[in-house]
Amino acid sequence: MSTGNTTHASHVAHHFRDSEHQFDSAKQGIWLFMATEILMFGGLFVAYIIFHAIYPEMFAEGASHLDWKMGFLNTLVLIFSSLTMALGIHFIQVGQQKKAVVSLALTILCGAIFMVVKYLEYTHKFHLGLFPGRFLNPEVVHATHQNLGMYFGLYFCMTGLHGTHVLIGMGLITWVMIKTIKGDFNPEYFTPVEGVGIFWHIVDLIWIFLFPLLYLVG
Amino acid sequence: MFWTSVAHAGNMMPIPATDIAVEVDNLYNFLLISSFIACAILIGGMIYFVIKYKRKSNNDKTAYITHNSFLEFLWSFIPLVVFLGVFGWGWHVYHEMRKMPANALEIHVQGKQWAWEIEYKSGVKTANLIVVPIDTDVKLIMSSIDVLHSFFVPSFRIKQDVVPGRYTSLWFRANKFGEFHIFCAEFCGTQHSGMIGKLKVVTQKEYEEWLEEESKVGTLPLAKRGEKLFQVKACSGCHSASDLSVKVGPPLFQKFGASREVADGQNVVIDENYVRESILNPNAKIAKGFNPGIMPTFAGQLSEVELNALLEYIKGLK
Amino acid sequence: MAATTNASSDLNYITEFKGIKSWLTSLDHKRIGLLYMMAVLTYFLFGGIMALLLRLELFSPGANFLSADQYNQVMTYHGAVMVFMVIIPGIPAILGNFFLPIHIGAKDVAFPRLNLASWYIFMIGSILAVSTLFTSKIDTGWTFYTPYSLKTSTAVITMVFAAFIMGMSSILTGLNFIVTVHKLRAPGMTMHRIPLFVWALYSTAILQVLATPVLAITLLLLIAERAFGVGVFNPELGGDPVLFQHFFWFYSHPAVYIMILPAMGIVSELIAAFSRKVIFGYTAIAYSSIGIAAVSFFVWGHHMFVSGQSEIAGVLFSFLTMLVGVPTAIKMFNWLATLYKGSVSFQSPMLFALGFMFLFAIGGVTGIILAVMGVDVHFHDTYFVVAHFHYVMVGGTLMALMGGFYYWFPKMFGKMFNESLAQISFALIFIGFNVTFFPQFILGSMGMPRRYFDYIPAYHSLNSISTVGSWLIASGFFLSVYIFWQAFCHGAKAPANPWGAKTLEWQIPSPPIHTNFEVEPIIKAGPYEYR
Amino acid sequence: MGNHNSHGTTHTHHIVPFKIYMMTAGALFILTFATVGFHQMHLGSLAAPVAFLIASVKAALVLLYFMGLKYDNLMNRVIFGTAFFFLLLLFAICALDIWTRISEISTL
Repeated sequence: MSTGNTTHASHVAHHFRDSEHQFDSAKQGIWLFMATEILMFGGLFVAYIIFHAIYPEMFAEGASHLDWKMGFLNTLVLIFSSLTMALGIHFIQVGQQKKAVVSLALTILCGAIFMVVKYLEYTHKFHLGLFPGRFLNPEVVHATHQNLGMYFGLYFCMTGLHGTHVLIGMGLITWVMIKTIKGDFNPEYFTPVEGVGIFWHIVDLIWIFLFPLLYLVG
Repeated sequence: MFWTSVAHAGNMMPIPATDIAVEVDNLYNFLLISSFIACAILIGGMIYFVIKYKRKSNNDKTAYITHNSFLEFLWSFIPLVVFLGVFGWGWHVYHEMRKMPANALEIHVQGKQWAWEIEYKSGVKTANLIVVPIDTDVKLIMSSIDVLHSFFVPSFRIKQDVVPGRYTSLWFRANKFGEFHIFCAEFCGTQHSGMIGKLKVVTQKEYEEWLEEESKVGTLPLAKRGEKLFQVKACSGCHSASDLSVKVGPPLFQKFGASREVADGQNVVIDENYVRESILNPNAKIAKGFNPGIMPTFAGQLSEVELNALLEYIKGLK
Repeated sequence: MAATTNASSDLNYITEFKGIKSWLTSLDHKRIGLLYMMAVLTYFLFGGIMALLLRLELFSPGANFLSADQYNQVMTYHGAVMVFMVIIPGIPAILGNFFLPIHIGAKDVAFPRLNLASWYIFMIGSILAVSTLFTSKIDTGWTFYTPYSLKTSTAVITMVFAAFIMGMSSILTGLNFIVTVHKLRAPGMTMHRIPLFVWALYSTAILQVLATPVLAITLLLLIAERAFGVGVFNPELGGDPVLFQHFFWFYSHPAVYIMILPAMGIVSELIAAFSRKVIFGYTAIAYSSIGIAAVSFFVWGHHMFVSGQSEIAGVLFSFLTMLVGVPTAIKMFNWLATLYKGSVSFQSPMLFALGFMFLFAIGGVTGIILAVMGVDVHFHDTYFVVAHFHYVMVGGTLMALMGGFYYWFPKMFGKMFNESLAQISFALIFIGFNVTFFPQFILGSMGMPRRYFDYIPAYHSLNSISTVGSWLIASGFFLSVYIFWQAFCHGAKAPANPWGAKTLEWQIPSPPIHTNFEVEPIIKAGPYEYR
Repeated sequence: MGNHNSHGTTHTHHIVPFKIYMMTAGALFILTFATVGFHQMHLGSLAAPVAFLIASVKAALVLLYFMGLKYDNLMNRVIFGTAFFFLLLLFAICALDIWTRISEISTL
């Protein structure tokens, strides 16, 4: 069909004028999607802040059960992964495919490290009996506040949803990495990498706020 | 005024029984008349135009009018003024409803699935029945033990959600004698539509006599007290005591001493201990054909004496 | 371009590819629109049957043929199916998908694959929702208010998750439309030359993208609440059920405009086309769509005047609600002014548009009545509210959807339908609608609360009238189904422009070719240049 | 066509220099350490504002450089800004209700 058109490169769909037009459109779509991500996570932040204001002592008790060192380590890991992600796009843009693949692989590795740390944190919490909501027995954990389960409910919701995004992000990066290895991208066409990159950065961005909110401000 | 009397006849609201209800009606009548005028302009104008400018032939020439700033300003500005006017008026009425009077007669109302439990300061308890003296400020302090309910008295034009975990309140000053409906207006489950109560407005003297009468419950024979409790705790909402009809739960009429099949297929005799268990731990042995989890537990809500009274009452259902 | 190879043949988007697979994997926005149509019409039938059952049960007081629990389930399915599976996807996903790209002179939406994915996501969500019928059903009402939704033993988690999935589909459709409108307009198609239907869909899309994520997180929190008892919405752990209502209505009020804005867009098209007259106040109508969309985010608390929210919050919401009334009034007056000195034809699509104006006028003024705080206290959660939103959602959205179907049927399928039967169908729906829902205003005034399985004898006669009306509506819709079916099978071939309308879709053959336009159109004037 | 003029088709992809990425990352690392440093100082009531101020600066860096919003077109910036605006709206009105509700209830 549209492949007959000489001005259309193979990656440009028939309803776009040219590569640039398609790239701009895709990018706008990605930004719109990011807006929905912000609003979705935002709902959790709103709930957290409101209940933090209502039960400050209970939240302080909850935060004291968290180990900020773990959160700190994960923050560093995610920031580093954001850098490698950005570099991955950069290297594709300048046509250095091998370096791009290495960067993307490093990004996935960082995501994995993040998830391992998260796993250790979660299992430790479970071990101590710090379950979400009604599964947290205040007597077992010697809680001063009977509704401590709410703090951990929010904690697991927020980090859980974030962790899900990290996993999805890792999957997407794996996909673009494979495509990069196959040589599907070039300085003219790298829209999927750009999109996945923006998604990965938003995951980082949300963690940047989650870290002080959950671990530090008690 | 002619128009307001027409509107009064046409507003279809129950006869107002408080001063605030009259205020609400006045505002609503104004809204009805202005709505009628607005609809007359919009719908009437539409009908007039479509008839007048009906297509005569396929080659009709139509006017080329793209806009008219003055008209557009008018039909934005005039509605805005009207809207803001009724907003202010509505706020005023709402504020009157929310402004709690000092020194009111306070009555506690507790919503539960599916009855209103009422408790007076003197300790008198009723279910689905509020008796108040006329021309007296009454304040209801309301809470819920399970889900959201909404306390609604159409004749008073008042409504307030009853929210578990906190108190909400409502006040009124009835100026007409009579019995008025109390509805639950927030969906609360199976018997939502059966959560209907009565609000009786009586003279101060009748009110005092009624309170006196009700406070004598403690000296009644056990079975009589049980009957009263059966109403107050709203058991009667789900269990029939006068015949074998099935409501939400199984009937209790003529059941004492009989045997019954329970959910796991076993047969149990309905004796004193089964009745007691079914009140305090209702999910232990559910009668066959009924769902678990519907009946709330009454553990902690009934004293031993009250349990005895209920038991005596159920024993005597013949 | 591909189009040139088709120029001589009579291939169109229906005939160009064959077989079920070519439909299920099609990236063509027109075909995806039809896929949505199949699904939505099925769910409409389902929701409609639920409505008939409800009305039948309410014919007289007491239990007639449903138990109280069954009634609550039927009521919930009617609401949830009609809202999430019929009215929200209805106009944007069917007619929007089909005509938005054509209206702006594009070959497709910006992201065709995403468009198809949206349909699949919608199907997964909606089938999951219907599947609860075969498990423990659901009885919370479509609003899922806590704490009832936490206590009931029905399949809340499945249903809520299904709504979450459908929300995702809605977001993706909205996102697609926004980018399409921004980026794919044909040369010369400035934002002030796009048809008003596109403006309406564009405003709707903004709402879908910005409001739905908050619903998503609300539903996820509700799931977590039920599964783990997080406590945010559960008073037993110190949570706040009223906060759930805030979160819920932050989406669900804009969602009301997701439902009605596209309908207003269709009506703008129909009024202009059947008056053969330039629309009065194009800019006012266009920007009032955006205005409604923006202000609609600020008014959600008018659903909560008696919920226990603070008086200050209530006052703020009531005030802002009044502001949203103004752009709505502007639209009504502009349509009226468009009729003035026009050449009005009474063909069936126009009848539906006029029916819309009639019913929406009543729905609109009763909306203002409900926004007045002191009066709303009495009307809140009574049948007055039920009547009001049916006047807006059915009298508004469904009337416009039917009008749109009749208007565009010749374009979509290339066949003409039986005009006189269509007019009878309109009459049945219109009259039946008023017979059904007008008595409900009176019932509400008398104080009958909504979601009531049983009622006091005083409400009997009006309820019976209402039930009879529901049969009239149903017969009108069934007649329409017959008309479409008959037209589809035996209809006469439709010309390219049977109504003499000016927008782009009528300048191409019926049905359109796969790529919509043989050569990219170049736009030199507005969409309603009837001179 | 509107598109031609507003979002010109002439620009090519802006390539952010390698150095800028490294500097951004460096700044982010330093700010993360700063967050923890301030946390150790136990600033009391100032702790939260300081932590969130730093977090906002970090978020801004990620947005502007990593996500390239600094080099992007106006529309994409508006889209992203809108999300924050409506989030603020949700928060502001919910908080307003709960806060004023408490003060109204105390008069109950």
